[in-house]
This record gives sequence, structure tokens and C-alpha cells, in this order.
Amino acid sequence: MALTEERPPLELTSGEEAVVRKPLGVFTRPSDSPGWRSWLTTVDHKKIGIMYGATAMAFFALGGLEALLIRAQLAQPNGQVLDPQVYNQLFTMHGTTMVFLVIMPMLAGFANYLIPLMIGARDVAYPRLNAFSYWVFLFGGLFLYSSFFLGGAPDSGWFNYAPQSGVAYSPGHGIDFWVLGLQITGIASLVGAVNLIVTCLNMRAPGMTLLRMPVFVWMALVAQFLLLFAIPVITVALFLLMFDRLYGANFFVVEAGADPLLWQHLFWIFGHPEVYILILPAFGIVSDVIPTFSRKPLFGYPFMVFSGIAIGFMGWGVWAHHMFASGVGPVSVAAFSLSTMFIAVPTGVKIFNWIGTLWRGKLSFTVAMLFAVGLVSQFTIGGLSGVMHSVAPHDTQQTDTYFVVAHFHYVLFGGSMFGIFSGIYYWWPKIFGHKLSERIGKVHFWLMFAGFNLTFGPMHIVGLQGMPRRTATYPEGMGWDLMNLLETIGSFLIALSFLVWVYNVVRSRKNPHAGADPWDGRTLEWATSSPPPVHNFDVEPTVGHLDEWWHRKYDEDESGRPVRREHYEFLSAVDEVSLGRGGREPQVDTSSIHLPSPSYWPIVIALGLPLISYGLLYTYWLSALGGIMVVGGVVGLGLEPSVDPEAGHDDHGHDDGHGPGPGTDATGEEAELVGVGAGDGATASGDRAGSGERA
Amino acid sequence: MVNTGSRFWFGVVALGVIGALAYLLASGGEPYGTLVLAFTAVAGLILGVTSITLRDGDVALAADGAPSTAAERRPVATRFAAAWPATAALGAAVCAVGLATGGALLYVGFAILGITLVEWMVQSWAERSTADATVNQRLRNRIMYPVEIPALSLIGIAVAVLAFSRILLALPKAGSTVVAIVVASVILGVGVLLSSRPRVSSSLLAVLVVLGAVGLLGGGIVAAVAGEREFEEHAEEGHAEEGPEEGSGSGPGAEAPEGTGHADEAPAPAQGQGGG
Amino acid sequence: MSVSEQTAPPEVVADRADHVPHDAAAPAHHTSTGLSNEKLGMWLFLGSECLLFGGLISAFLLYRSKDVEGMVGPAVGDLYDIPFTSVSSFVLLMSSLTMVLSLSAIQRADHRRARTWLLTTAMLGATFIAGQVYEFTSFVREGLGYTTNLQSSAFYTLTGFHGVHVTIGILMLVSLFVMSLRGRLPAERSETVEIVGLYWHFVDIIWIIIFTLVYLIPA
Amino acid sequence: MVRRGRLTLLGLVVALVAGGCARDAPQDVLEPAGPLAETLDNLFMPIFWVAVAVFVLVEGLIVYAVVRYRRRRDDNDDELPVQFHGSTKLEISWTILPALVLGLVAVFTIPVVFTLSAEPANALQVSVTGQKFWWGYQYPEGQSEFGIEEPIVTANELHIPAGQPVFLTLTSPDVIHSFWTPRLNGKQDVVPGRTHTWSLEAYEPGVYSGQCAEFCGTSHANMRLKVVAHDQAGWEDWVEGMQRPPQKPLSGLAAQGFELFSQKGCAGCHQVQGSFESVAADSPPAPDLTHLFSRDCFAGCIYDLDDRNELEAWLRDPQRKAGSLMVIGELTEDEIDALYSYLETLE
Amino acid sequence: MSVSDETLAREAQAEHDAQTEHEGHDHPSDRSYVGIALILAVLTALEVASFYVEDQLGALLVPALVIMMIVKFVLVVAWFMHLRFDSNLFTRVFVSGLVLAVGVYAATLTTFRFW
Ligand code: HEA
Ligand code: HEA
Ligand code: HEC
Ligand code: CUA
Ligand SMILES: [Cu+2]
Repeated sequence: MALTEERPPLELTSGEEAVVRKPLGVFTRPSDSPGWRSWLTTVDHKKIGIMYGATAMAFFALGGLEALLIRAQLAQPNGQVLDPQVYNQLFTMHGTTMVFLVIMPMLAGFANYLIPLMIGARDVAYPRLNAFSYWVFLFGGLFLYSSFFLGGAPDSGWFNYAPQSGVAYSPGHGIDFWVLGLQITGIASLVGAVNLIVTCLNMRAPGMTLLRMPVFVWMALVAQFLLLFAIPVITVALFLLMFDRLYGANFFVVEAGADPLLWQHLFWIFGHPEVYILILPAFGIVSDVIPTFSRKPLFGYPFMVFSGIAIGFMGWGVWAHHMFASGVGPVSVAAFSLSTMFIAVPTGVKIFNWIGTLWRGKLSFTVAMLFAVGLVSQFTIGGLSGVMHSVAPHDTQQTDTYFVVAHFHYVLFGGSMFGIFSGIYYWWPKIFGHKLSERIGKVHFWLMFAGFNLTFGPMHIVGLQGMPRRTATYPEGMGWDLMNLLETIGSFLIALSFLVWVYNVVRSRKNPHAGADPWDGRTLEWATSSPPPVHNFDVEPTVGHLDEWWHRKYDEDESGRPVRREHYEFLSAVDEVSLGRGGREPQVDTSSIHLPSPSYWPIVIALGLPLISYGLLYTYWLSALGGIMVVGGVVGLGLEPSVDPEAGHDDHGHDDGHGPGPGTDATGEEAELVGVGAGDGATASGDRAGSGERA
Repeated sequence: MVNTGSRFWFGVVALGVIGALAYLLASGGEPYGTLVLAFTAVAGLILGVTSITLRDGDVALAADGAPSTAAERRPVATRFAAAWPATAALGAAVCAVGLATGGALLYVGFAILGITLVEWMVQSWAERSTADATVNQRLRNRIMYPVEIPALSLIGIAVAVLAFSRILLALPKAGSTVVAIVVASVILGVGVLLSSRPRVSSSLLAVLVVLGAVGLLGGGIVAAVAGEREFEEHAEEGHAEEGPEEGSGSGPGAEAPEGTGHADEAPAPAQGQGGG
Repeated sequence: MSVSEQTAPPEVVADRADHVPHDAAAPAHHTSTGLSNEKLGMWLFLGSECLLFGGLISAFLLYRSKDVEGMVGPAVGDLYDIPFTSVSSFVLLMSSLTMVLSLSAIQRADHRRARTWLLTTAMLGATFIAGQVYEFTSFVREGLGYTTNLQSSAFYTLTGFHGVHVTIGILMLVSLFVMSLRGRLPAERSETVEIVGLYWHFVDIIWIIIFTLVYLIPA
Repeated sequence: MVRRGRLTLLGLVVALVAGGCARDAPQDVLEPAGPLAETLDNLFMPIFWVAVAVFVLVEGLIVYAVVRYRRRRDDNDDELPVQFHGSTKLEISWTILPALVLGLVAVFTIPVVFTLSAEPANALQVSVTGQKFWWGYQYPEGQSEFGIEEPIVTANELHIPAGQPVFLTLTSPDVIHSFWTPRLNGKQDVVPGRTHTWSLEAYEPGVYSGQCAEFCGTSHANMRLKVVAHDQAGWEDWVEGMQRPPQKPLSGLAAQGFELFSQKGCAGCHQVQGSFESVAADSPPAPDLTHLFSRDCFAGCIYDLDDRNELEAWLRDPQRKAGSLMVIGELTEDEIDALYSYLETLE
Repeated sequence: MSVSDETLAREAQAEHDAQTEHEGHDHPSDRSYVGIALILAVLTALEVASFYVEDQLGALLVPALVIMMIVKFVLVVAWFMHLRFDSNLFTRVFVSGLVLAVGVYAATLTTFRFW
């Protein structure tokens, strides 16, 4: 919100006493204090990215635990592990968690952390809104989970079909928690989407044209557009359901003449773009990982970009393939069946282009690469079962069976989760300065790979043998027993592999520093130190190429073969490890780089939202309190300058995309010019020194 | 110079007067209680005036004439702060009346008390924060503006909307359309007038504003008292479940749409925020 | 994209020179597209709002056209007071004009006019809301509560959402007015007014659609 | 390492598929037992093989690339592979080829959508209600070509003549259910407020298992059903039996049960034609019990009716089927015995 | 280079143009704003009038109303919201949302008719 920051730098009317005693207490604006408090008020996209990731992984453990309980119940016919009521809560929360609280935030985390680094920016477009998004997501998730302690979690499945989700059939508060919780996280996604889109479009370094952006940035951008347009649709659905449940409206009350298919349409108009929101960034991740470890550029970059955009577009025209058995009429069924099939075309382009990238490369199978190739191979399986679904008449045999469950776990786990793990192993050294152990990582990968296939492979079979999903139990004699047992064993293998990963993370702190560019990376994030400084780059990069960093490191000989340059310059001060092989540091004064200051408002506003929601369920007083926090917080955020004029301008500064005013701007610009000039000088002299050393 | 102490006593006066009036009305003319309350008010008045003439406890007075140092300079905000005792008293009064009459007034009283409490606390915290009054003022503003600005605007909008809609409801159907046209034209007309005549005197402006406000509020009150026009029920079938609309005579519109608005408000501002 | 593309050594300073706008008077956006972050953000948000209102409008259209046997209470269409709603629509439409006049005034640094128009816009908005409160109340008096039937739920939800949007808009206008009074809205910040204006006009165009689809076109 | 992993996997998959298919699975989609299911199967098989072909192609390419181009231990890391950036020709071809393949798939698919949605001629008409958590069936009167003069009402077990098309009209009074008998046809959701239609046909007499496939609440898993297809004689027998009203028991334990049936409120929900007709015939809240003992299973076909213990257990506590909407007071063992004897007479 | 590649390149070029073009500051005059408002007013009046002659218009009513609605919509968006004068990017962002909304919801409403 731009109602802001015209406050002139503080000047005392009295003119004396330059040093004002800083008042104590929470009401002052936070400064960049170290320790845990800095995490609460940070607006640094990197810290926020890390928090997203950590939170999402915690939710993954929760969602996984729920899955394990589900599998325990289904291990044998007539399972007695769980009550049906509990079972229903578990699969609902499992699906909701995995989709909304694991993969979406995980990918938001990657996007947050990486987009500015990859496009050469100092931060995202609206750093404080970024923090806001994170907190909203976190509190939304906690709100949703609090339902377990407040009378039972939602229990009508992750798409909560009306009228089962209406008050008449789900009288408890479970569904209310679901409705309100998703509205809250929806706000987070929407704000995040606006923020990241503006970042991608507006914050690129000089020369970083759209067609020089790394594929991850592209795919994240497409996904954010999908979010931007899909979130309001589910918001409508959730609002209608909420008014039905809380205020007696009639949107899904069949007795009043309502049509439950309205819910299905609204949900899936959101739901299908949503699945591409879940997969596209993962595609982006592997599109950056595979070239790095094949040591050659991505095959057909423009096609990759375009197919991503095409998937994004086509994803809007297929939603009713989730309703082939709902009775939408043959014309609709035929139309949606057709449109669904053809989404395989742009996806196929991606698969083949990845194979083209592998082709005649020099593949090193790091764990990141294993997961990336794992994605390519496993997602294909899920995609192919998707195409089988798209054959509408036969989908009436497949829908709501374990065949669908197999399909979406292959695309979600074999696709998104594999992509996420690939990204985790790939960027870990960038984020924390040291690698995860490759050795343990390989154990992790193979265990997970085996467990995954053992869990979800047999689901294809039981699905076609007629086992419906969402059944808390099944009788003997259906021919499903063996497969279900195998699936359960497989799921515990996955759990084991997850523990291996946790172990890897825990002990990774002892690993040696990995250096700024441990994988010989291609994109700009590798050109700065690991972990990057708060301001990302000491020198703002100017981009001349796709894969800019690679081009800065490699030249070509006459035959077109790349040869490593003698010298190249990192974009910020790096560590010893990175300086071998011709790497140089820029010599610049970074003290004049100003980043936005931390702020309390994001977390205050975000806390208000669950309060409002609890209030709607229990007492309006809470809502009033929450409302005051939200409205006050929003205005407070608006009135607060994004750069604290009272904070010392020593270690961080303003670059939040637009200066506070022309005056300050000039200084910013000056600083940059000076900085760059100095950097260049340093390069020159450094070069000489370097060659001297070598000689 | 109206100082802190006197303000408190004037608060008591207000309490007494209002209490007396309310008691009179509520009890249907019972004299003793009314007299007690009225005399409380008189006593408060005397004490307040005394307090002013004796100027006790006035820091500014004590500092008068002394060289003004940063530490001693009278905090700018105090001008404002001194109103809080009075509002506290008012709140208490309203509460008392509310207790006596039973009903919504009690909550209004609580609200006033609550607001006073918060404002006063923040105010005094800010005043003791630093030696510099301007800084202190800023500190206060930083915390309170985010709440005050929207709250005040909201209240303003709500009052205007309420008043105007009462007027519309009181008039016959065609009449409300005409009035709506007239009001809108007047607003637009005044806008045009003001912008085409850059030299409209500020007193004329003030007159206009006051006239408008008085007209709106007065009209609203009159209309509310006069009650709504007759509406004919359009119900075709038997009314299944329409209980909630009854009960609330004073609310804006009926219960149900209000409920909608209420629910909307929660996430909507945040969405608005997302864009800007 | 071919291998032969030469790596240009980063000729930073030269490249930078024509990238950074030197026009100090214009609001300096050193963004890649030259557009301001806030404005782009607002447009993105408005694009997203299209899907929000689209959903609500569709729900209403669907349920209004539905023939429900033994529907309780009146149909919304029977209660419309078209003359009055026309006035309301008109008021909102004119508020768009005053909004844009305010923007154009502040761009000329004509703060007095800008304030006048801001306030006029806000008051027109309030008139609209008052009209809506009036309309809702009279509908309820005529027997159409929020929960009465399908149509009524859909109608109140749709128009209520719109009303809340208008209210938020008025709040922003009043804030701008206050800021301007306190001298915190110099001409260089006219973009703030522009952005609030975008939101305001958007709310207006939504009403243009609602007025036609919901009120004028018969069920 | 990689190759070994993959081979094991492949072996595993083959083993699983083989193991899976060999098994006796009464709801196996891939063993159609009627013309409609067969149409679906015929559609599925070619598409399955297309998928297999693509699978083999893609995975083959990946495995080949992984094995062939992986970095070897003795490689010189400074020597980089040829840096090619793509090939428009290739990329266009792998855009167009899948599109063609899919076009072919579509050509087969779309007509089937329409043929299957048409109403078959001369079909037996049955209205089906799906409700929490059982299926009700009504055969409208006057279908003389099927021998049905009087309406027939039954639950959970759908009886049909083999070799003849059956046309279902489905409705739901509460939430969405989905009617599914995998070996006879795909599934059709039953959305409350809407009326859906669906066809069934079995080639051979037999019992075909199915179940509700849309999540509908606590006992969704227990909302099973059976379709019993009869040969001509069997069908006629069944229809005849169903049209004969049961006798009121006049003496003994059964007569006691008869009394209890109304005393204990059973008749408030259940209909027994000719004896208790207190509930609306078109939307009964509970299964019609007129010919209870003509069935094999009860309560959403999860309990065996032949087993006396099951039914007694049901009367002791209907909540043994979690979430069941049958709510009754506690019955003594004697009452249960009496009720059982009465119910037994309902053949 | 492929066709699509060129398209993207052109887009990038267009974007660059927008960049150099420096956001046309040639905003329309107040006079033209008032003019637009007048047109809008007249259209609204026509819309309302159509309500009173509903019967005479017959089948024309709905198309006429929709056309007037669209014209009003476009006028406000183009002039008051400056899309005519502003960067193309804004138009694209907004129109994609709008078109998506219209397309998706129109399709949804039609599916309710096929049964
Ligand atoms: C990451 C998420 C993700 C992704 C990417 C996809 C991708 C696809 N999905 Fe999936 N889907 C889900 C997540 C996802 N899905 C979920 C969660 C559900 C269930 C929701 C619920 O009910 O709970 C679901 C359900 C679902 C259904 C409904 C099933 C039912 O309930 O009846 C359908 C029906 O058509 C479908 C189809 C497809 C198709 C055609 C694709 C395509 O995009 C796949 C395209 C990819 C390929 C085809 C592979 C690569 C291509 C080639 C190698 C080219 C050559 C190929 C050919 C010539 C065929 N999906
Ligand atoms: C990204 C999405 C995602 C992911 C990753 C998963 C992962 C898993 N899923 Fe899930 N699943 C869905 C999305 C996902 N699922 C969705 C959308 C549904 C539909 C829900 C619905 O019908 O509404 C579903 C439904 C679903 C079902 C069907 C339930 C039913 O229909 O009745 C089953 C059944 O087996 C299942 C199993 C699993 C298993 C075993 C995993 C495993 O891969 C999980 C592996 C993870 C772990 C095992 C975590 C290990 C954690 C620990 C060991 C704890 C350690 C603790 C600490 C370190 C503190 N899932
Ligand atoms: C509140 C209504 C209600 C009452 C009273 C009631 N039932 Fe039921 N009954 C049901 C419902 C509902 C079912 C179906 C339950 C299910 O399958 O989930 C059912 C199922 C049955 C079945 C199985 C029928 C079948 O074909 O699946 C039997 C037998 C039965 N009830 C007997 C009785 C007896 C005996 C009594 C009296 C003691 C009784 N019921 C009282 C509602 C009722
Ligand atoms: Cu009925 Cu599931
Ligand atoms: Cu889908």
C-alpha cells in the first residue's frame, strides 16, 4: 500500500540532543536485532523463504504421520486401528495438509528465496507483505490444526463436497475450521502471488530480460499467475459455504433448491489450476538442476518456457474432468475430456526436453540430480494415468478409486515432492553454506524411491480391482489384501527415508563449508556468497545472457567448446573455498546499500486473522479484537515507512524497489554507481594480482 | 487554563448531569435520586472551578518563566491527554445509566471506558518515553493512528449512512428516490461549486459543512423517531424461518444482511491490502 | 540462443547509464518495466478480483434462473425498486468522475481541488451505501431475509460483497483526504491517489455489471 | 547401481501386476460381465497400451541416457560436453506426435460418451435411492414385459434379469452417493436435488458386487450393494415372490415379534407392505423389510443375512455399523429373539 | 529459432518499448473526463429507459442492455482507469483476469443446462 513513507527523516524540533533515548518495549520499531526476535520481524526474503521451508517440512511430517495412520488402518481387511470418524478426519487433513500446507508453502519458500537471487534483485517487491504472507500462512495452518483439539478436525475430504459439508450433515465445527483456515491461507497465497509477480516483472537486474530468466523463475511466475486467478474462485466457494454454515444461507441447501454441483464447479475451477500450481515450480527446479549436472544448457529453453505457459493456460479449461461421474451431461463431458487429453502435449514437451538435456551430457548423479531424474521418470507414470483418466467413459470406472489415488500420488509425490527434495539438496549449500551429505542422501533417495513405488504402484492395481478411496475399511475376499499390505510396508519405507533425511539435516551442520558455487552452477544465485549477504549482491549484476553466471565463468574456444575463463568475478565477497580456479571478489563498499527495515505489523495483522475466525465460531468479541488488529495493522503498515528513518543506516538499507522519494533516490543511484565503479577497479587490479600469483 | 484536576471534576459534573437526567427519565420522575445526582454535579462544578482558580498541579504553571530546557518543556501531547479523565468519568456515567436502565448503554459505557483506558495508557507511556515531546507525540501516533484513523472514519461513515438511510426509509417510496437524487446532486453541486470558485471563504465552507451535518443528523434522528414507512410483505408462501429480522429495530437494515457485512469484513480488508 | 553468442564482459557503467531514469521530477521507478510496483500490484489484484465477483455473479444468475418448486418468500426480482437503484448507479458513476477529477487535480498540484473532489467522491460513495442499506432494509421488511430463499442468499451476498468493497474504498478516500489535509500528499505522491482511484473505478465497473445483469435483465 | 535399481523395480512391477490380475477380485474393472462394462473395457485397453508404449519409450530413453552419459570416474572434469541448446525440429515433432496420438485416442473416446449416455430400448426401469448408508430400489408397476404388475420395493440387493438392459433413475434424499457395480458399468454419482440415469446389463446370471463410491459420511465404506442377475426362470420366481405380500404371523414368537415391531418403533421407519405402511413409500427413511429374507445381505450389504448372529447383533446395536441412522432403544434378548422370528417370516 | 521464440522476443521488445516510452503522461483533460461521464450518464439513462419499454423491445432488450453495459465498462476502464494511455502490461494483466472470469464462469453456467 502506498499510503506511506512521506515522513521526513526524524528531526528534533528542539534541535539539541541528537541522541534520543530509545524508548523501550515492543512499541518501537524493531531494529535488526540478532536472535530469535529478528525472525519474527524480518522482512528479508531469504529468512522468510527459510521459514516457509521449515514450516512446510514440519507440516509434511504431520501429514505423513496421518498417512501412516491411514496405511496402518488399511494394512489388512477389517482394520481396527482407527474409528471411521477418525479415519475420515485423517484423510481429510492429510490431503489438505499436503496440498495447502506442504507443497504450496514449500514452493512459495523456494520462490521467495530464489527469485530475487536469480533475477539479480536485492529483495522482493514488497518485503513487508512478504513477511505478512508467511505469517498468515503459518497462523492459518495452526488454526486449521487447532481443530483437532476443539472438537474434531474436518472430515469430508479435501474437496468437501456439498451437501455433506453443510451443517445438516457435518454439524460440528470441523468444516468451519477448514473453511476459515483455507480462507486465511488463501490470503497468504494471494498476497504472495501479487508480490512475486511484481517482483519477477519489475525487479529484474539490468539486462535480465524475460527470456533470460531461469526456468525456475518462469515456472514460479506462471504458478503465481495461476494462484492469482484461482484463489478468488475458491474464496467464493468458501465464502458461500461459510455463509451457509454460519448464517443460514442456502447456497448448498438442497431443500431450498440449491444445486450441489455449484460447489463442485467452483472447487475444481480452483482445484485443477491448483494442481499445476503444485507441479510447475517443481518442473522449474529440475529444469535448473538437470542442466547443472549434465554440464550443458537446458535443451530448448524457449519451448520449456512456452510449454509452461501453455500448461498454465490449458489448466483453466479442464476442471470438469473431476466431475465425469457427477452427471454434468454428455456434451460437457466430451468437451472436458478432449481438453484434458491435450494437456499432455505441453507436458510431454517438457519431459522430452529434459531427456534432450541429459542426452550427450556428462551426468553427475548427485542426490539433487537423482531426485530430478526421479521426477522425470515418476511424473511420467502419473501423467500417463492422468491421460487414462481423461478418457471420460472409462473414468467412470476409475474415479474415486485407488487408481486416482495412485495417479495423484505419482504426480504429487513423484513430481512435486521429488522436485522439492531435488531443490533442497541442490540449494542447501547456498542457503546454509554447507552441503547435505551425499552419501546419506543417496540412501535417502533410494529408500524413498523404492518406498514410493511400493506404496503407490500397487494402488493402480487395487484401483482397477475396484477398491474405492476414502473407505475406512474393506472386507476380505475382494482380492485387495496383498496389495494393501505392500502399500503399507512401502509407506513405512518412505517414513524411514524421511527420517534418514532428517538425520542428514541434523548432522549436516558439521559439514565443511561448501563455497559459493559448489556445483558449478549456471544461474546468478551461485555468483554470491553462501549464504548470501542480506543485500544479496554487493554488486548489482548486469545480465547479458541466459545462464549468466555460466557465461561469466566460461568462454568458448574456436570449435565452440566451452573453456573456463582464467578469471571471473563473484558478485559479493565470498569465502576462501570459492576463490580457487580464477574466482575473484568485488571490492565494494556495501555500507550504502539500504534494505527495508524489519516491522512488527505483518505478524500483528496475521495474528488478527485467526482471531477473527475463532470469533466467528465462538464469540464475536474475539472477532472484534482480531478486526482491530487487522485494520490497525494494515493502516499501521501503510503509515510506516518501509525504511526506518530512525534505524542506523549502517548494515541495511532501502532498496525495496522504489525509493522513498526523489531525493533519497539520487543517493541510492549514486551509491550504486560508486559501488560499481569501485568494483570494476577492483576487478582490474585483482586480475593483475591474480595472474601474478599464478605465474 | 483548564488543568488536569479540574477536568476530572468536570467529568464528575457530566456524570452527575447525565445521570440525573437519565435517572429522571428512567424512574419516571422519582425526585430523591435525581436530586442526589444533580447535587453531585453541582459539587463537582464547584470543585472544578476551585481547582482552576487555584491552579494546583499544573506543571506548566510551575515551569512558567523558568528557562525552557528540553527536559522540562511541557509535552505537547498533554493538551490532549487531559481529556481522558473526563471521558473516563463519562464512561463510568454511561455505564451507571446503562446498569440502571439495562440495555445497550452499558456496553457503550464499557466501550468508552475501554477506549479511554487504552488511549490514556499509551499516552502516558509515550509521554514518559523520551525527553523530547515531539518524539513522544510521534510515538503515540505511531501506535494509535493505525487504530484511530480507520475507527474514526468508520464511525463517521456509519453515522452518515445510518442517518441517511433512516431518512430514506421514513419517506414514501417515490420520495426516497427524489431525496436521493437531491442529496446526490447537492453533494456533486457543492463539489463543483467549490472547485470552480477557488475563493470560497472558509467561513462559508464551515457554514456549509455544519449545515450539511446538522441537516443529515437532524433528519436522521427525526426520521428514526418518525419510524419507517409501511412496507407490504411480499411473502408468497408461508414463512418458514424468518425469525431473526424482528428483534433489532435500531440496527442498520435487518439482521441478516448485516450478518453478511460483518462476515465479509474479516478477510476483505486484507485482500484490499494485497493489491495496494 | 546459440553457442556462438558472445559473452559480453559486463560493461556495467555504460549499461546502467541509460537504465536509470534521470528525470528527477517524474516519480522515479527504477524497475525493469518502468512501471511502479504499487500500480502493477493493484492491477494484478483487480485482475484477480474479476474472478471473485465473477463467481458471485454466476452464483446469483444460476440461482435466480432456477425454478424452485414451492419457493419460500418473494423472488428478488419482484422487489426491485428500479428508479431508486438507477439513482444509486448514477451516484456511483458520478463518483468515478469526481475521483478522476481529483487525481487530475493532484497531478497538477492543485491540492485544494483534489481534496474537494476526494471528499465529494467519498460522500457520493456514502450515499450509495446508504441507498444500499435502505434497499436491504426495505427488502427485509417486504419479507425477503438473508436466509429466506436461494435467491435472497445469493443476492445479499453479491451486493453485500460489493457494498463492503465500496466501504473499504470510502475508508481509503477518507484516509487520503486526511493525509492531504496534513500535507502528506504532495503531488509527487499522486500515484497513491491514482491507485486508490483504480480500486474505486473497479468497484464502479463491477456495479455497472451488477446493475445490468442483476437488476435490469429480467429473470 | 542405477540400472540394478531400475531392473528390480521393473521386475517388481511385473510381479505385482501378475499377482494382482491372478487374484479373484469380485469388483475387478478389467473383467467386464456386461456389454456396457465391456464397451468401457474395450476403450481402456488400447489406451492402456498407448500409455505402456509411451512409458516404455520415455523410461527407456531415460535409462539409456543415464547409463550412457553418466560421468565416469576417469573423466576429466574440465572437458565439457558439446553445448547444444535445442533442436526446433525435434521439439516440434515431439509436440505434434503426442498430439496426433491423443487425437486418435479422442476419436475413440468421444463417441462412446454419447452412446453410453443414451437410454437403452426396452429396458427394465428401476428407481434407485442412495442414502446414508444403504440403497433402496423401486420397480415401478406396470412393466408387464418383465412380469411386474405391482410395484416392488427392496433394498441393498438389486435383482435384474440377465441379458436384458436395465435403466436406473437415481436420486438421493441426503448427500451425494455414487452407484457402482464395476463389472457391469462405471459409476454414476447421485446428487441430491437432481435426477440421474444410468444403465446396467449383465451377460450371465450371477452376483455382482459393488459399492457407493462417493464419500458420504462416516459409514461410506459400509455402503455396499449387490446386483443379482437371474436367468429367466429365476427372475420370474423372484418377481412372483416379491409381489406376494407376507402373512401376518398369528401365533408364537413371531406374533410377539410382530407386536414388538410396532411397539419398539420399528414401524416408524420401516415399511412392511400389508402390515406396516406408516412411512411414505417414495422416500422411506429406512429399508423396506417386506421381503427381507429374500436377500442375502443387509445394512448396506455388509452383513450376512444367513448368519442369525449378525442380525441379532444388529438389533442389539445398530451402531456397530458406525454412523448408521437406525437409532433404537435397547432391546432385551427375548425381544430380539421375538423380532428375529418375526423378521424371519418376511420372505 | 522457432516461431514461438520470435513471438517471445517480440514481447520482450514490446516490453522494452513500454520501458523507454516512459508512461505517456499525456493524461486527458478534465474536459474529456466530463465528456466521458456525460456519455456514461446518457447510457445509464438509456438503460433505465429500456426498463420501461421492455415489452416493445422484446428480444432486443437483453442484447441492447448487454451492449450498453459493455460500452460503459470499457469507457470507464479505458478513460477513468487510464488503460488507454497506460502501459500495455496493465491492460494485459487485467484483461486476462477478466477474460478468464467470463470464459470460465460462462462455461460453468452452460454446463448446468446440459442435462
Ligand atoms: C501435481 C498435480 C497433478 C498433475 C500435474 C496432474 C496432471 C494431470 N491430471 Fe491429475 N489429479 C491430481 C493432480 C495432478 N494431476 C489430483 C490431486 C487429482 C485428484 C483430486 C482428487 O480427486 O482428490 C487428480 C485427478 C485427475 C483426474 C480426475 C480423476 C477422477 O477423479 O476421476 C483426471 C481426469 O482426467 C486427471 C487428469 C490429469 C491429466 C490429463 C494430467 C496431465 O497434466 C498429465 C500430463 C503428463 C503426461 C501425459 C506425461 C508426459 C507426457 C508425455 C511423455 C507425452 C506423450 C504422452 C502421450 C501421447 C499420452 N487428474
Ligand atoms: C503432496 C501431496 C501428498 C503427499 C506427499 C502424500 C503422501 C502420502 N499419502 Fe496421500 N493424499 C494426498 C496427497 C498427498 N499424499 C491427497 C490430496 C489425498 C486425498 C485426500 C482426500 O481424499 O481427501 C491423499 C490420500 C491418500 C490416501 C487415500 C486415503 C483414502 O482415500 O482413504 C492414502 C492411502 O494410502 C495416502 C497415503 C499416502 C502416503 C502413505 C504418503 C506418504 O508418502 C507420506 C510420506 C511421509 C511420511 C511418512 C512422513 C514421515 C514422518 C515421520 C516418520 C514422522 C517423523 C516425525 C518427526 C521427524 C518429528 N494418501
Ligand atoms: C430411526 C429409524 C429406524 C428405526 C426406529 C428402526 N430402524 Fe431398522 N433401519 C433403519 C435404517 C436407516 C436402516 C439402514 C441402516 C444402514 O444400512 O446403514 C435400517 C436397517 C434395518 C435392517 C436391515 C435392512 C436391510 O435390508 O439392510 C433391519 C433388519 C432393521 N433395520 C430392523 C429394524 C428393527 C427390527 C427395528 C425395531 C426394533 C428397527 N429396524 C427400527 C432405521 C430404523
Ligand atoms: Cu454413499 Cu458413499
Ligand atoms: Cu484436474
